Formats: sequence, structure tokens, C-alpha cells
Amino acid sequence: MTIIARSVSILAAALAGAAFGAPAAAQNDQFIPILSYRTGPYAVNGAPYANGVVDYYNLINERDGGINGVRILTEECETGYATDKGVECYERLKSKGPTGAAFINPLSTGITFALTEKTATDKIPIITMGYGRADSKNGAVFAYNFPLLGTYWSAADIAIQYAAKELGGVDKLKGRKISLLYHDSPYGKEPIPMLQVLAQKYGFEFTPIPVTHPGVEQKSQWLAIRQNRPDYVLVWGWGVMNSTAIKEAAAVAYPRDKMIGVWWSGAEPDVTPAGDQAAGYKSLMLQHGAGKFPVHADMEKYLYAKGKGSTEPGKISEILYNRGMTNAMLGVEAIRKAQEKFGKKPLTGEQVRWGLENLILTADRIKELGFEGMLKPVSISCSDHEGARYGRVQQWDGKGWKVISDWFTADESLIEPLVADVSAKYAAEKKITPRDCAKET
Amino acid sequence: MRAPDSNEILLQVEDVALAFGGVKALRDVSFNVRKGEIRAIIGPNGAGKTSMLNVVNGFYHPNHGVITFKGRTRTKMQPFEAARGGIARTFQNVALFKGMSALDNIMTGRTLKVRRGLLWQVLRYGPALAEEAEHRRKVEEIIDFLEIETIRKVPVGRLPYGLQKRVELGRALAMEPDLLLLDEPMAGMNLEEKEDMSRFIIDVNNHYGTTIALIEHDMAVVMDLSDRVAVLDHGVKIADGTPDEVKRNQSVIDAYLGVAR
Amino acid sequence: MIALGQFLEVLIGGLMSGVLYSLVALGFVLIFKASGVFNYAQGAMVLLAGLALVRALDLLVANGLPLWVAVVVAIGFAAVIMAATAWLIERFVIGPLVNQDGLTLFMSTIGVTFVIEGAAEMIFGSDVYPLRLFPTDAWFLFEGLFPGGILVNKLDVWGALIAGVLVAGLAVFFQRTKTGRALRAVADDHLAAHSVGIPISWIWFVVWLVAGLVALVAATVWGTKLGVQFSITFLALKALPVLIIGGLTSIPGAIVGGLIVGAGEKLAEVYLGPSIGGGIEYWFAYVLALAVLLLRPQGLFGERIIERI
Amino acid sequence: MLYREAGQFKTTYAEDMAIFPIRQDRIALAILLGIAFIGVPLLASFHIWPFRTDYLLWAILLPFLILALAAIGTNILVGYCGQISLGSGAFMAIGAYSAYKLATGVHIPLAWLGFAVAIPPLPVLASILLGGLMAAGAGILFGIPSLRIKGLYLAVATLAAQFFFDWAFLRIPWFTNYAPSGSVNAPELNFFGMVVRTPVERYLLCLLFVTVMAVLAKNLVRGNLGRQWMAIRDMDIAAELIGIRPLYAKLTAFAVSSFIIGTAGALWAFVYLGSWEPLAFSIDRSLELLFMVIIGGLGSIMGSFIGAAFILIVPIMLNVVPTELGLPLSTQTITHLQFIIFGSLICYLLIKEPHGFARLISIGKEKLRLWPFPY
Repeated sequence: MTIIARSVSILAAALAGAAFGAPAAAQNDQFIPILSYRTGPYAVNGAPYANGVVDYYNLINERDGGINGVRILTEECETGYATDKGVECYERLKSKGPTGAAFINPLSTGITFALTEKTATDKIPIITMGYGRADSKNGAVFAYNFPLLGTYWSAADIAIQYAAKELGGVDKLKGRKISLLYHDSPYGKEPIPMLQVLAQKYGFEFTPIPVTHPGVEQKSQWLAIRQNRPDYVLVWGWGVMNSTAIKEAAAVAYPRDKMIGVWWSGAEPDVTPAGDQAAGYKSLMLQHGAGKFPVHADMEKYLYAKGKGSTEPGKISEILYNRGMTNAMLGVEAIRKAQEKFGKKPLTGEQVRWGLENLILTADRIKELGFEGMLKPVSISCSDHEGARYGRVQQWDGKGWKVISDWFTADESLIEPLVADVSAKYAAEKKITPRDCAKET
Repeated sequence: MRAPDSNEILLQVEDVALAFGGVKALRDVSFNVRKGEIRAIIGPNGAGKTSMLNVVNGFYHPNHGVITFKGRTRTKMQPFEAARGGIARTFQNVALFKGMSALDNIMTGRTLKVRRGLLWQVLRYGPALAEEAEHRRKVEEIIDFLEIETIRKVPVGRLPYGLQKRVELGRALAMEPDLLLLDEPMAGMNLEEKEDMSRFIIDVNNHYGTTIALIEHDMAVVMDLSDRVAVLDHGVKIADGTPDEVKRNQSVIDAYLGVAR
Repeated sequence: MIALGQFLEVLIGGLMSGVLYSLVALGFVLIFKASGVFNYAQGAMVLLAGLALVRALDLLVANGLPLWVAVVVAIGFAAVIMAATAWLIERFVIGPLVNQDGLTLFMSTIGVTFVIEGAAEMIFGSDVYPLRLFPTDAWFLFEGLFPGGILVNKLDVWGALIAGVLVAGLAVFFQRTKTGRALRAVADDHLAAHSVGIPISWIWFVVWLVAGLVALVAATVWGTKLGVQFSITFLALKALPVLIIGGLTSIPGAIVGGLIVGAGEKLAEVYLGPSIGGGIEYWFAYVLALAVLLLRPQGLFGERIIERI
Repeated sequence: MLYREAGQFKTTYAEDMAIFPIRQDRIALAILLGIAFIGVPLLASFHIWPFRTDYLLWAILLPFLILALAAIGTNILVGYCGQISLGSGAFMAIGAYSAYKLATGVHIPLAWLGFAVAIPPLPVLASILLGGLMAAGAGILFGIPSLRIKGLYLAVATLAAQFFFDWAFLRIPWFTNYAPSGSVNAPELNFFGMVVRTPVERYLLCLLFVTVMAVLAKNLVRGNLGRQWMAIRDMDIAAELIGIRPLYAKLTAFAVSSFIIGTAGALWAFVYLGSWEPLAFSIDRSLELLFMVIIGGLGSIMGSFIGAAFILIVPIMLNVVPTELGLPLSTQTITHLQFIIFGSLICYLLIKEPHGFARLISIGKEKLRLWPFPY
């Protein structure tokens, strides 16, 4: 009986806490939940990203005293990259703070799919920078989804453009073999329809090769690749799958410079475990790469000099850290934009949504923010929730990432019909009447 | 109700042999059980008695030989088919269902009599409930008969050995069998318990008219109880007849005294 | 000729990677044989051993020790960690649970898995730590005979060699040493062993220790293959069909099971996979195990299960 | 002195065969049902403590109810019939995907026969129940090996079902209506014209399902079939010798268990997740369900509820408490601690009471019955 009694009392206390425990001194703060994964199979990639996000919010508070004086209040929730835990985190955090969550950033395509309907009902924008569902670019149907800076369809198109350039023109793609080695989950499957469209248009032979979560065993996939000898292998992996892919490629002597990873397969933890074998490996860049930019100076000055940083000072120039920071910055700027309309106070998710949809970051503004060189101008609108679709290609030389290409822009004319088609299906399924973007201001 | 003189053969075992690997447990054993009698099979440890019962109710399949039960001959069958044919049994080391109460254990014996299927049982309403209550009534009769009313809701694992044996007998009786096989029903009991058990066995035979075949290695106990006795030793039948005949049989005496042959 | 070369390549690669599963499966078999515990925590133990090893190694190398000294000391350190783990598990989980049924014991090892995963990552970190104890490049055999040759990964060969040495070592341990013979006695009958005066808690500690050391050996190979990181724990699920096919109580069975699973799933994936959507090696080993069990419910080399009444 | 059955006499066997023969238990149950069916929805509709936000409904009660249902299903197979299964997650998935296919319309082109099987989209309720039936069918199929394979060997054999169906729903695009991402969306929850949308409505829907199915399951396990299952569990050979056919007993256990689990799976997908991928029904889910029935109590319907609550809530609690108390721990540390404490707690419970919470409660009740006298 004692066990039960004890369990029950602890349980009651905890649930009560979760249900209505809003931190006391929060009445003038803007609450932003952080869904992260610092444990489990994907912690290796999840942790640096989360550090970037956390540090940037802290920087805004430390340096600027908040967004126009409204301090940012955050709470982190560990999802372990598991969809059900992500949903629980979202429910736990969505109504905290005086106005509820400003936006949510699930950092998992699976969680994004699970939350898409809920966030629309709760009127909380869901920012999926460089991931999420590609069709949600269409803001007329997906009013609350913001796949900022590039969807997987943009990524697929850019990767093929790069391959074409290396070969000497799109006409050279004809008859080539391009394989996609992908994480067998919504994340990894997203690019497939786009690649099928591209394969048809350019006449290359496209082979998707699934790798089962978490991707520690890829021998048969790579033996098949060795026998099939594709001209390129696109890698859509996450976590341990990336480094394993590179090692197996080395083992079967597949040239690493014929591998092109998506931007989630091109960070330091993806190549370092493979050591020298990773040299030559290429990946897309979600605009930014590794390295320090003006904003990092502020980071060091306001956080790391005071011992308030969340990681080792040497790691703040890493790719995923930078991506976390960029992601946080876009959210902060959306809040700032929304404050122009709704006042300098904590805002609701619905208000922040307006800010996101009307967010325009010019080159000048990006420079002011200290992100010059990391980011090209962004312009979000009702019909375009992506905001920008640029990418470059970088290559690992054994010690660091080197940018090896010029900017590419994803081909709107190919992506748009696919977006229209798939999002229309979703609208029909969910009985959503698309907004008329011409009438939105 | 008892009809010991009936000459109708209920069970006929002919030339049954059984071997495990090289070990021959039964060698061409034949005997019969008449309807309504109490038949004992005795023999020292390792004589093949339990193997014989296992063959009769289908748990072991004999290497050769024929078994005729209620006029139907068969060589191979599954234990539940034997049960359906009307053979019930108890076990040497008490094979009760440890996680269930005495009542539930005996209720399992009614399984073959249950007519309402899964969908009725799910609803547990109307005819299904009536049927369940009817089985319960039958089982309560048996509980009364065996004088175990006070322990009916106790998990059998907590009961003393003697009572467990009684519950096991109850479970077998709940099947309303034509032939009841008892595997050392008095093993491990003290004198008082043995007397109780003997009384129940005779009462079952008298009251329900059930034919009983029991095995024991303790000769004294069965002599008063049974109508006819067969003696097994090293898998061979060495004697068969009334208790008095068997008692006087020289090879039986030798077997029990352990004379080397 | 090309087709034959490719077939041989897949077959050899499969057999080799099967042996790597066997390394993990061996730990399962040891513990099951001696204590009837189906140890789900074996994967987590590989992670723990690997983390202890690689973190100690990095630290020692960073402090300027020569590599071979560092390796020896780090392996010693990891062995001590595994011994401590074995003691804790015996003292606080398996000891108190003696005589419980297999399911309860199995579930308790899942509890142990959680504890080991949490503690290992908390103490040693949750990053990925590269380990390079063995070469990971490949040989290309018979290049004159088959175009491109037959690829054989050097790490796989090392893994196979180590597995061979390990099995031989375990055989000697079980046959020739006093403790080993005591272990066999316990495996046959807990009570009997107890009555001849072997302290059962000591025996079980030794079993878990040996399983821990096997995990350490597996960690050197798998850590080199993947980098030491959390995903190593998923190996437990890859090892299950291996030991089911081999039989839960047979050490050679674990090796043979590994060979069958490895070759089977790789051949199925490469030759069957493309026609039905790929990724079938995910379940192929399990369906194979199911088929084997239907024919032999105790696995290929397991002890026969005898039913009595 | 409150908990006494003295003076409560049963005059018929039917009365003695009631689910709760003791009056105090019936009163407690009535109060509990009152709270669940009336109290919670009322409080939640007016956003009264502790339902100020949806959290308790959405993230605790809803998953609790559905997982408790799945745990009941698992308990029938593992706890009552003694067949260890690690494939419960797969049967949830079968329920979910079958319901999805039926609710969106089934189209099987049989090209070589020159025609196609087409079933128009079915109503949601029919889809969910038929989803359960499909799971029952699969359960029977994967239950057949249990006639030969026993114990932990069977557990690993059921993993074949787990991994096979994980793969099938991931790889065969037909199941997901060719959704490019492989993630599918639940249809509108329309029950005879009433559309279930809000958390309270979803909660009530699940509560209704769980209550009805728990009662029906209880009926089964205390009837003849339940006794057959337990007989097989406790001693299969003896069971066979008294006329229980292992084939029938085991396969009905697999079927009933899978039906309940499949229905729970369909609810999990339709009512709780709304949008899902096969990972929602992975091996982790199977292990979670097994934990629920073992911690709750094998062979106890009530234990399934307690176990579900424990396994679902304790990790969340361990995660929430440090933050709410304002402890200066990083998310990482909290999660690692959560693993360590949860794992230790499971081991502790297994050692202290291997028969789970249900046994603790029945011991407690017995003591209460005798209170204040110790004997």
C-alpha cells in the first residue's frame, strides 16, 4: 500500500504542476517552447542545434533586454525524436506563459506531420526551417505551417541542379543513374515525388534505397550501390545513418565526392566519425555553413564571456549550431514584425503568425542582425511560406567544410505544380477551404 | 447404482508398447476395465503405471497396440479427444491451475459441457448467464460432495496438499466422465487423509456410477478399494485378477520385495 | 561471371556481418545458459563498455600516453566498469529476483537497460566518439577473376577472427576452469549447484562479468564500425533472431545463427528486396527465426525442451 | 470498519458471480465512473482546475484511456493465456491502418482477373471496429506458431509480426493511399452525424469505448473461455487432458486480444494522433504495453488500467517535476535521470511485487477487510 500511496501523492503533485504551472514572474514575457532531443540515437545532431536555439534567445534577452523590451521565456522539452513524446511536449507547453506559445519548432518531420492539424486548431504557427512537409509551402492551405528557407523539394531540385552542373549541363543527366539513400520515415520520403518529377524531366534513372531507422546497418544497400554503380548517391539521412553511410561508401570504394547529402546530412557529427574516409563528401547547405559571423561576436561577448553559453565556446561555429541560431532569429524577427502591428507586449500565436506571414528580411536587415554571409534575403507571404529557396554545396576536406559552389535557386516552375497538387489533396481530405491569398494583407 | 458384476467392457487395452528412445516403458501390455468397476493398476516405482495412464488418455502415443474405449478403437488421438470421449483423470503430482481459485479450477472441468460460444460469453446475458449459473450449480454439488465448501474461493496454490488432491478430484468429476483415471490419489497423504480419499473414491463409484481406474504403488490401500487389480513391473503385466488372487501371486510378491530376476 | 562475383560478395559480406551480430548474441547466450535470464540489456552493456573504453582512451591519449599503453589501460578501465555493473546487477536486480519466472526477469532487464542507458550517457556523454582500433577499409579479392573483385571488409575479418578467439576462449573457460565447470553445474540445476556448496551469487556475478567482457569485445568492433554512440544499443534487436535460430543455450549456435542470419538477410535484401520495396532485411531475420522455431522449437542447437506431467 | 462484507448475503449464484460482489467496491466504482463520465467533462468544459488547459485531457487522459485499452488486450494474451507477445504494437498498427483504409475506401485492382474490389468509404465507427477485426485475423495467423513455440521463444517469434508489419506499412504505399511522405491523416470523426472534434468529445468517445470493452473483456475472462485461457497459462498439458483444446483456447486468446489491441490502435491513430506513421506503433510500444500489464498485474483487468497509468505518467512526471520545482538541471540531465529513475523503479517494483499493483491492491483489501484486527 505504501508504494501506491507514495506514487499517488507524487503523481498528483506532478500532474497538477504540468497542468497549470506557469512560472510566476512571467506576465510580461513572450513564451517560446523549445522541442529538442539531447538524448537517444539522434542526440548527436539534436544537441548542437538546440544549443544554437537556446543561445540565441538568451542573447536577445542579455543583449537587447528582450524583443523591444519583451523578454523571451523558454522551456525545453525532450522529444527523443519520437512523435508521441513530441505531441506530449507540445500539449504541455502550448499554453504556458501569459499568451501561450508564440510558435513551435518540432525539429522532426514526423512530429510536424502529427502537429499540423493541432497547431491550426490551436492557432499556433509551426516553423519547420529546412524540413517538414514540402506542400506546406502553400500558405493558402497551410495557414500555420512555415517551412522556412527551403523544403525537401527545393533541396532535391538544387541537388540535381548541382549534379547537372558538375556533369556539364542538364542534358548530360540523360541516361545517368541517381540513387537516393534515405531514412525510412516521412523525413526521408519527402523528396521522392520531386525526384521522380525531375527524373522524368531530365531522363535520368532514379532509384530510391530505404535505410531502416536508425541506420546502423547499411551493408546490403551499399553492396547494391557498388553493383549498380550510380553516378550520384543523394543521402537523406539523420544521426548515425549519415556517418555509417560514408563509412560503408568508403568500404565499397564508392567515391565520396559523388555523394550529395541534404543539409541535414552535412554537419560535423556526420563526417567526423568516418575520419579520413569522409574527405570529399559533399552536402547541400541551407544557405549558411559553418564558421563565425558578426553575430558570433555578440554570442561570445554577452554569453560565453559570462559563462552563460550552453555549449563549449569552440563549438559555436558548427553548422547545426548556426542553423539553430538562424532558426531562432527568424522566429524572433517574426515576433518583432508582429509587434509592429499588435503592440510591444507578449503576443499570441495567431498574432505571431501574422508576423511570420509578413516577414521580410532585406540584406540590410540581415547585416544589422549580424547574419551577413549566412543568409540571403527572405520574403514570406501568404502564397509562399518558404520565403527563400537558395542553396549551395559544401565539401568536407577531412578537416573542415569548404563551400564549393555558387548559389542555386530551386526551380519554381517544377515545384509549384507539385505543391498545388498535393496541398489541394490535403485541403480536400481535411475539408479546408484555401484562403484567397490575393485578399490577404 | 453400482454395477460391479456387469461384464460390459468399457476399456480394452491390447498389446500396448511404448518406448522412449531405448527405454521400454511398456511391453505389450493388455488389460481391460469393465463398466462400473474400480480397477487398480499397481506396481513398484518405474513399473510403467503412469505411462499406461498417459497412453490411455492420449498424452503418449503407443508404438504399437490398440485401445478400444466404448467400442471405438484407435491408436492415435489427442488428449482433448480422450476428454471429449469421457475420460477424466487426476495426476500424481497435482496438476491444478495454480493461479485460479478452487471453484474456478473445478469450473474448468465443465468446459466440454459449455454450449454458448464466445459471443454469448462476451455478453454474459440471458441464456449465457443462465448456463453459467447452471454449471455453477453442478459444481457446487461436487464441492458439497467433496466437503470443500470453505475453500472454494481460495487460490489453490495456498491449499494444503490433501485439499489440492480433493480439488483435483472435483475437477475431474465436473467433467462427468465415463472413466475416471486416478494417478496415485493417496500419494503423500497421511493415514486420515488416505481414509478420506478412499471414502470419496468409493462414494464416486457408488453415487455417480463412474468407472474408476486407479494406480498406486502402495498395495495395501487398493486391496480394499478395488474390484480387480492388474500388476505391472518393468513395463510388463505380471498379474491380473481379484485382490485376493493378486496378493497370493508369487511374481507380485517378488516384484514388491525386489527379488532380482 | 559478374553475377557469380556479386553473389559471392554479398554472401561473404553477409556471413561476416552475421558474425558481428554473433558477438552481441554471445553475451545473451552466456547469461541465459547460466541463469535463465533473457538479458535485453546486452545492447546497453555494449554501449556502456564502448563509452567507458573510448572516453578513457581519448583522455589518456590527450594526456600524452603512447597509444598502446592508452589502449591497454582503457580496456582495463572498461573491464572494471563492466565488473562493477555486473556486481550491481547481481546484487540489486537478479539476486533478489531469483526463482521468478522468465518473463519477470526479462522485463527487469529492460529496466536495467533504461538505467544503463541513462547512466552511461550521463557519465560518459551522449556525443558520438570515434574509435579506431581496427582497419575499416576493404580488400578486393580475385580481381583477375571477377571484374571489380570481391569486396571483403577488413573490419569484418577482424570481427570474425575475434569472434573465433572468443568462442575458443569461452570453451576453454567452461571446460577447463573450476569456475567454468561450476557455471555449467548451475546451468543444469540451481538447487543442485547450491547444495554442493557453490555460492550462487558469485557464480551469477561471474556470468554477468563474462557477458560484460563479451560486450566490451563487441564494443571494440562495433565502436570502430559505427563510432561509439547511443545507436549501438539497437544491436540487441539485431542479435535476438541470431540467438533464437542458434538456440538460446548454445555458444556455437550463436555463431552459426549469426552466419545464417547475416547471409540470409543480405542475400534477401539484395536479390529479393528491390522487387518488393526494399528494406526487407528489417524483418527477414525474424521471419527466418520464426520458421526455424516452427521446425525446431528450441532453435538449431538449443537443448531439447521436454514436456512432463 | 468501513470495508466489510459481513451481512451481505448472496441468495443466488448469479449474485455471487457479479463483477464486484462486495457492495463497497460497487460504490467505489460508481463514484469513479461518475467522475469519469460527468465530473471530468464538466470541469473540462468550463476550464476549471485542473483542466485550465487541455494538457491533462490531451496529453494524459486520452493516451491513458487508449493505452489502457491496449493493455487490456495485451493482458488477455499475456496475463490470462500466458502467451508472451512482443507484437502488440504491430496489432495496434494493423487496427489503425485497416481502419484508415476502410474509412477512406478500399480499392484493390485485380488486373489479372480484369476487375477490381472496391469498398466505398465506411463510417468511422464501422472502420474502427472492422480495423479491430482485421487485427484479430492477423492475431490468429501469428498465433498459430504458439501451438508449437512456448515462452520467451514465442516472444521473439511474435517480434516477426512486429517487424514485418512495421515494414509493410512503411514500404507498401497502398496502405497509406500513396501518401508521398508515408504519413497519413485520420478522417473526420463523424459518428452518426455527430462530429468529434474537441478534446472533451474525444475523451468521452474513448472513455465510452474503454468502458464497454473493459466490461465485455471482464465478462469473457470470468466466463468459461477465460477459465480455459488461465488453464492453458497455468498448466497447458493438464488443460488439454480435461478437454480444453489448446488450438481453440490459444487462438481465441490471440483473436480477442488482437481485436481489442487493434481497436485501441485505431483509436490511437484516429482520435489521439490524427496523423501518424508506422513509428507510432514500433517495438517500443509493444514493450511499453508489456510493462503496463506486468507492473499493473498479469491477469487483471483493473491492473491494466493501473499499469497504463503508471507507465504513461511516471516518465512524464519525472520529466516535469524538476522543471516545475525550478531545479537547475539541464534538459539532458533530466532525461538521463528520468531513464535511470524509471528503470530503477521498474526493477524495484518487480522485486517487491512481481505480481504487480493488482496483487498489492487485493492484499490491501484483504487487510482492510480484517482491519483493525491483524488476523
